[in-house]
This record gives sequence, structure tokens and C-alpha cells, in this order.
Amino acid sequence: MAKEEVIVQKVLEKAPYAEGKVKRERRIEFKVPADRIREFLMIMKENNFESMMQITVVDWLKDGEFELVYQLWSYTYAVHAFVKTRIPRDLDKARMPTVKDIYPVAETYERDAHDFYGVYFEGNEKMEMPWILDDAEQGLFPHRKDFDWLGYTKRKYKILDRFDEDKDNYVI
Amino acid sequence: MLEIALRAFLILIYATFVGFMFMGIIRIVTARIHRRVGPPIYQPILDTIKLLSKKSNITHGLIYDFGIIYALGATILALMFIPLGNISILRAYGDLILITFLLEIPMLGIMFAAMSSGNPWAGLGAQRALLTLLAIQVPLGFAIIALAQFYGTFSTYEIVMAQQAGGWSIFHLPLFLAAIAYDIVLQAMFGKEPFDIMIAPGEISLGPMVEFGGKHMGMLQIQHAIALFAETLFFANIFLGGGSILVLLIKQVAVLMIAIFIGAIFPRFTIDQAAKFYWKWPTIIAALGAILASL
Amino acid sequence: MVSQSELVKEARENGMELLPLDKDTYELFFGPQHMATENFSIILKMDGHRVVKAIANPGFLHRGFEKLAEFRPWYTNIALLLRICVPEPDVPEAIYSMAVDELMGWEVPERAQWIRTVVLEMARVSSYLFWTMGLGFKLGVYTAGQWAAAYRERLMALFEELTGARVYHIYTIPGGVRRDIPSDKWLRQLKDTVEYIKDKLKDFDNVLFENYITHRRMEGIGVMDKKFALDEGVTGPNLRATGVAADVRKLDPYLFYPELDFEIPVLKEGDALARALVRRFELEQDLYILEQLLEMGPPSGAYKVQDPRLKALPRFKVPAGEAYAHVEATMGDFGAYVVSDGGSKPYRVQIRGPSIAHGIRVLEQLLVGARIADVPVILMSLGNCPPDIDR
Amino acid sequence: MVDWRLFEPLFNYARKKSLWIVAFCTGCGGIEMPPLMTSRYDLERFGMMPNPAPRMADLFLITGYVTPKTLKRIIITYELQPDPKYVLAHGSCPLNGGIYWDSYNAIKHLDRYIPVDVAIAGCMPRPEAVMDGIKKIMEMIENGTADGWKRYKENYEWYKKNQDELFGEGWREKEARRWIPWLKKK
Repeated sequence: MAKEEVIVQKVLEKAPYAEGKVKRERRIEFKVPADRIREFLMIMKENNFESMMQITVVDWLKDGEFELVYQLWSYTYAVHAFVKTRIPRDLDKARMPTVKDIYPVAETYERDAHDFYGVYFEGNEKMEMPWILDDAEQGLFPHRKDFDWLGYTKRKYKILDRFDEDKDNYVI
Repeated sequence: MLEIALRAFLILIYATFVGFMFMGIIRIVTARIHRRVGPPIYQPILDTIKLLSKKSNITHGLIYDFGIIYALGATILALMFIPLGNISILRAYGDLILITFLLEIPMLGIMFAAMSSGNPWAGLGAQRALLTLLAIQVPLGFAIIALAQFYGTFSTYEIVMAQQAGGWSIFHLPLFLAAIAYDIVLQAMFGKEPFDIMIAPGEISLGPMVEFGGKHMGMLQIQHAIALFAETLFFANIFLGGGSILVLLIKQVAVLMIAIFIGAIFPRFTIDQAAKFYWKWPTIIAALGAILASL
Repeated sequence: MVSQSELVKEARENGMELLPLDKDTYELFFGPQHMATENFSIILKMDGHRVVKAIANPGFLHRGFEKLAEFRPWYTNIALLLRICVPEPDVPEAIYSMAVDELMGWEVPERAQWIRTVVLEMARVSSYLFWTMGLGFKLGVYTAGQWAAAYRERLMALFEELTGARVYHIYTIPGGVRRDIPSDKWLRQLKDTVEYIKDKLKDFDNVLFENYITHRRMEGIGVMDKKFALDEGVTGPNLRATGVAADVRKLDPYLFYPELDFEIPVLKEGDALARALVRRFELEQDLYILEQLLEMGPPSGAYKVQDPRLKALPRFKVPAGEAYAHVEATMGDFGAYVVSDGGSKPYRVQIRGPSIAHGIRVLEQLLVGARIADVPVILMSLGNCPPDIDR
Repeated sequence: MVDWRLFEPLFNYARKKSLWIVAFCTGCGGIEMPPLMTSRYDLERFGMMPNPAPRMADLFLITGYVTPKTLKRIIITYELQPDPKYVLAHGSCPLNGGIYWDSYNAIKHLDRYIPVDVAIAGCMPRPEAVMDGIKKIMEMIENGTADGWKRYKENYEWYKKNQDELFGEGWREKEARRWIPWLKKK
């Protein structure tokens, strides 16, 4: 049996609520309910997934959900794990418990996710601290899919409407 | 009277001009070490003219202006005391300790001005400069004592005369040690690595100089040029045997070259390391020189 | 001329008088207008010349790449995403291309893989030289810095001949590379350059890396231990300086690396000096890798995939799915996470720059208790690159 | 007193031959600054050198795109410089946004906020192009047409209006005080 399958089995034994599969060589994937994420990441850390690489937020506008992908990397097995969870994308409901006590670096990634997507991580005291965005964009969460990107840019910088062109037909 | 004033004026013009040429030489030689062409030799003069011709000027009060004048004045005064061949005016009064002291005062003047600007970088730089000043005192003092012990006099002019008769100072072992210590101190006086701690562009953005712009900086450029001339001249006089203006010039350039070469290959110390360094090696060397000289 | 008292009065009227924060401390803005930070700012709370507290303030280079990438077609994104990492722009190109290759299920031709490997290694060498220049300038050895920048120019000239541009190459594209190696002469020139730089490494050792004062300046500064480094997501040379032999090129091999023979330099101390020396040894290893690659010679074949879907690029679509690709950059582990919904544009692209881990929390913690003179040294030894924090 | 206007040609020559650059990499163009300063291109031949202190600097190189957060610092740094001062915009991004034409966080027209004397097009402009731009600005200084600093003084109201529209009123005070609560926190 390949090492990836062994790892998935080992993790799933401890966390029966999760679904797991091997994507390809050195890539494994888990799907976890949002309320069990802290528990699950603790199990992952015990299983030699030492480093958190990033927290990606994917905005699935059609489903009305955010997909949070916690990406972990194990130096012991040389395996990259995606831990996926889904939360509603409404501003007041998009809340997650912080995981910064498990992976301290997550604090930075959580600030990033909050600034651009509006996911609030409870327990992270740096949530309100100024991050990359400037005052003008605070609270607009510009990376959400329903943010009127082009309109906002035009209004902000007062650029002319000659940029309104058909953007579906680019030729390289 | 008029003649003396004229002579002082001529010395000043000569010193400023040669000082600027020295600054140009520093930049060209450094550029050649970097494998570059470098600026023309008269570049510092252009820089100074440009700085003096700035249209707007920011001042931070009386001390800020006074500090600059103070620095420039002290440097000019020091220059007048140092023997320059046979045309200097106050050389008979040129005491070793007096000249050394006068050569250090300009830093204090710059500190006044920098601290009064209220810029935190300038404050940090002033702290560093004062500590550097404190650190170089010890080896400097021993080097001076070695000289005074060896020649039995504090007068610069008499030391120069004695060297004409008995050979250059650095050919005597105790004074050679003193010269090494003094040369390490010169590195800090010129503001070259590894002791350019007080300006440190990569760390504290030029430190005390950060707030100077326009005419203030132009004055400081002139001060720097004269100081460069006076410091090399003093070293050439007391350790390299003095001589006529032309001979002195060659010796001064040699002193300058050593400083440039050392500066090009060393990183910068931090201030506490520099202070420890000064209180250790140069002090030991200079003290050894002083002891040998007094035996 | 405005007098001091008038200025103070004006400042008071505008509510701008200087407030002491706590007893004996003051606030110091380190950057962005500073020689040691590249448009990145650290807010320091200082007690004399010691740092009491540091807050990293990124965002000066934020352009919203991840959002912009959702508005641009798959191939156009190459020209955009490479601007994330300015010192070695080939890395974002490569990771994005590798992720798209995986989504498309393309087997990239051997020749293209060879060229990509060469380009990545050249980028690593030029990035390390650039870093050496930065370290030299920050420590005050301008000579070493100037030499490093001059040698880097030789690689720039080679890049120019290969790709047509000095800095932003837009060369690695999904499915291969944009154009073939110009000629055998170029390979010979590359060989000469590698040998030349290898020759000159000794000079850097003499002036910078083996210099007594460099060691005094960097020893025991900004010490990390292994557990701290792993917890904080530290990657690349910074992790290797704490005693972990981790290199994506060995752990998750890509392109030609499985066939190459090279070592991973590891040091245990975890201080600024160890981080600098690891980089120095890696520069040597990279030159060695380039020599091996040149020895092998480019494999014959096509330099990009032959796919009918590439005939009409404006209608080029990528099947739905997601892929993650990462490479070992000089700063650390650079990764791209690409999600496609089957459309003509990516649904989500996230680039994981190594500096987001190094430049925020690690920096803030390492700076506490450091002297002001150590701040640029720590910043430089971490190899912090602000654009990949800000994206 | 001396009539300083007589010396104006000399001053202009000195200004032209001794341009000190503010050391502020505002964008990706900063990567081409070291090559310009080192042996292949060597701008020091023309008396130029980077200077960490804005008070001493004459030439402000806007190297690449400008984000609003950087623009605040650029304006403050620009106002610190003593007159006469010159601005050289580097690359297409400060001209019209360049590749970031639809980005919410990149300034589209830099000359609405500070006066620009010479602009160099291209992304990224080659060092030769930058040197060409510098040669142009030297010519303009010599014949007195590099008057951005005069325009800034005369039209300050207009520039200030544009700046305030973008950042909101009182942005300078806000920026100066922003981090104090976070520094006070334990």
C-alpha cells in the first residue's frame, strides 16, 4: 500500500467524521465539518503534519458557501494535505474558530482571509488589526465574487468608461 | 596684519579645494574597487554648489543653525593650528592636545544641530556618534602621550622639526605603534567602514545628517572637506615627517588611500562592538607605544 | 523660514504633537522610505536602541493579483502572476504552469522540462546574487554588493537572449516554454558564466562570508529553533539553518531534479549567520546543478506540448478541478493553488509566498530585544520579499 | 547684495550634474535600480547617487506601480524634499495603471496627485530607457522646464483636493496615529 493511503487510513481511524482520499502521489485530501476543524487539525499535527502552508478561501457563489482549504505539509512523509471545510458565505455567518494555538502561523493566514473575504476567526485577537488593505477598502472584502470590482475601481479612480470592452475575447 | 589675514584666507581656500579633491578621490577610488568608472573628481564641488543653491531651506531653530556654524568654525580653527609647510599662521601655538580636541569638536556641533531637529533617526545617530567619540578618546590619548614622551614636547611644530632631523616618527617602534592606533582612529574620524556607525545608511538613514538639507548640508560638505584635509594633514605632520606643501600632499593622499582600502573591504561594526574594539586593540597598541616611548 | 515655535504651534493645532507611548519608549517607523526595507514597513517600539515591540506593516505593494487572475484568461495570467516575486519572477510562472499542466493532464515534453529546470536554476543563482548584494549593502560592504550585482548582469544578459526580457521573462507557459533555446552558442555562454561566477565565489568569501566583522555582526542574532521554525511555517534556507534537511526539490521532486545530484546544506545554529551561510552554500550547489544540466545537454524533441486545444487560445478552457504545485525558491517554498470551474478563466488562484510566514510573525518575534543595528540584518537574513506577502 | 540670478546657469549645471535620488523603491522597478548603480550602467558617472534622507534628495524615482498606501508615503516624502525637486515616473503603471488598469489598489494617473516631470513608458523599462529619461530630465533642468515643484506650489489646492478625495480628509494625522493603540497593547 502506498504511504499516502496509510496516512489517510491512520487519520480516518481517529477522526471517523471526516472523509479522506488520495488525490495523487503526495497529495491527500480530507473533508471535515466546520465545527470539528480544530479537533481534526490537532490529529493532523500529531500525525506529523508539522507545517501549515496556507489557508485558501474559495468563494463558491452558486452554492452560497465558502470553501476553506487548510493546506498542511509533512516533512516526515513529504505529503501535502488539503483539509477542506465549508461554511456559509453570509457576512454574519462566516465565522470559524481560530487554529492559531495549533499552528501559530495560521494567525497570519486568518488575518489574510478576514481582510479579503470577511471570514471572522473567533479567538484571533489580531483580527481587527490593519492588514494589507487600506482604509478605503476596509470592510468591503474585495476578493468576494459578488464584489463589483470594475465598477468600484472606476468610481474610485474616476477613470473613463472607454475601458468597457468585451473581456471575453482576449487574443494573446 | 593684513598679510596674516590674507595668508589665513589662502590656507582656507587651498584646504577647501584640496579637501573637495580628496572627497572626489575617495569616490573615484571606491568606484574603481567596485569595478565602476565613478564620478568626475570635481563631483563634490558640484554637489556642494547644488546644495547651497537649493531654493527652500528648513531650519529647526537657533541651535540647529548654530551647530553647523560651530562645526565649521572649529574645523577652520583646527586647520590654522596645524603646520602646513612653512606658510601656516598659528603653528607656533599648535599644541597636540589642542589640535586633537579641535578636530573632534565639529562632531559635537553636528550633534547639537541633529538633536535639536527632533528626528528620532538623528537622535539615534547622535547617541552613536557620542559613544564613538568617547571610544576613540582612549587610544587617541595614548597615541598623543607616546608622541609627547618620545619627543619631550607637545608642540606639533617642534615634532615636525625633530622629524626633519631624526627621521619620520613611524620609523621608531613606539611611534609606529602609536601611528597604527591613530590610523584606526582616523577611520572613525573620516566616517569610513568599519566605523561609519554614526551615519550607517542601511541602518539609521544617515543618522545625524538625516534632517539636514539645502544650505545646512552644503555647509556640512564644506566642513567635511576641510576636516578631511586637516585630519590627513595632522597625521602626515606628526607621523610622516611633514615637509613642504607638495610633499605633504603626497603623504596626505597616502593616508587617505589606506582609509579607502580598509573601508572598502570591511562591514560595519555595531556601536557596542566598536566601543569594545577601540578600548581593546588600539588602546593596547597605543599604550604599548607610550610605555616604550617613556622607557 | 518657519521657526520652531510656529511649527510646534501648528502641530498642536492639528493634533500632531509627539506623544510618548509609555515611559522611556518611543515609536519609530522603520520604512517604507528606508534603505533596508523594500517598500515594507515595520513599526518599532524602541527603548533607547533596543526594540521592545515590533509590528510588521505590509500592504504597500498590494495589487490584488488573486482577484485580477480571476478576470484574465489562463494564458494571459502568466504575464500577471510573475510580478508577484520580483527577484526571481520565473518561480510564479513555473508553479502556475505546473498546476495548469496537472489540471490539463499534460505530460510536458522532456526538452521543455530541461529548459524550465535551467531557467529556474538561473533564477535561483541570480536571486542569490541579488540577495548577496542586499546583505553587502546592509552590512556596509558595498564592494561585495557591487560585485554581486555586476555578476548578476551576466545572467540578465543570458536571460535576455533566451526570453527577450531582462526581468519579467513571461517564458514558462502551461505546456512547456514560449520558445526554444536560441542556439548552441547560448549554452556555451551559460557554461562560461557559470564557471566565471564559480571562480568569483572565493572573492565573496574573502570580503563578506568569511569576514571577521560579518561573523561578529550576525552571530547569535535572530535565533530560531527547530520547533519554532516548523510551527511558524518557516521554509527554505531559513528552515535549513535550524537543522531540518527539507528541500522541495528532494521531497516533492519536479521537472529534472530527480535525475540531478546535489546536496542540501544544513546548519544547526538557526541564527542570522547560519541563514546567510546556508544561502552561500546553496549558491554553490545551484552552480553545480547548472553544470550538470549543461553536461547532460538539452534532450531533443518539442519544447511545448502539441495539443489541438492550443490552436484557438481565446477559447482555451481548462477542465474543472484543483491543483497545487510548489517549487523551492530562494526565499522558501513557493506554492500555487489553482481552482478551475471548467471556464476560460481560473476560478481561484492563490499564490503562497514564503515571505508571508517569514515576514510577519517570525520577524515580529525575532526583532524583540534586537538592537536597531540588527534590524536590517535580521530582515535580510530572513530573505524577506515584500511583494509576495502583499500579492 | 549679490545678484544670484547671475549665477543661475552655474546652479542649473550643478543641479543637473548632481541629482541625488531618494532611496524609495515604490514598486517592481526597484529591481532595476541596483544594476543602474553598479558597474554595467553606473549612474554615478553622472553624479547621481541614492540617498536615504529625503531632505537631501533632488530626484524622486517612482519605480513602478503606486498603491494608495504607498502614495501617502510618496506625498509625505515628496513634501520633505527641498525645492527644486524633480519626479521621474518609471514604467507604464504610474501613467495609466498599465497591467493593473482594473485593479482597485493601483493608482491610475500619478500626475493627479504629485507633479511628474518625465515619464518613461514600458514594463519594465530597460536601464537604457531609464538612463534616457534621466538624460531628458537633465536637459529639462538645464533649460529650466523641469518645473514640477513650481506647479505643485502653484496648484497645491488642486493636488490636495485630489489627494483628499482618494484618501479622505485628515489622512496625514490618521496615518501618523494609526499604530499607537496597537503599540500600547501588551
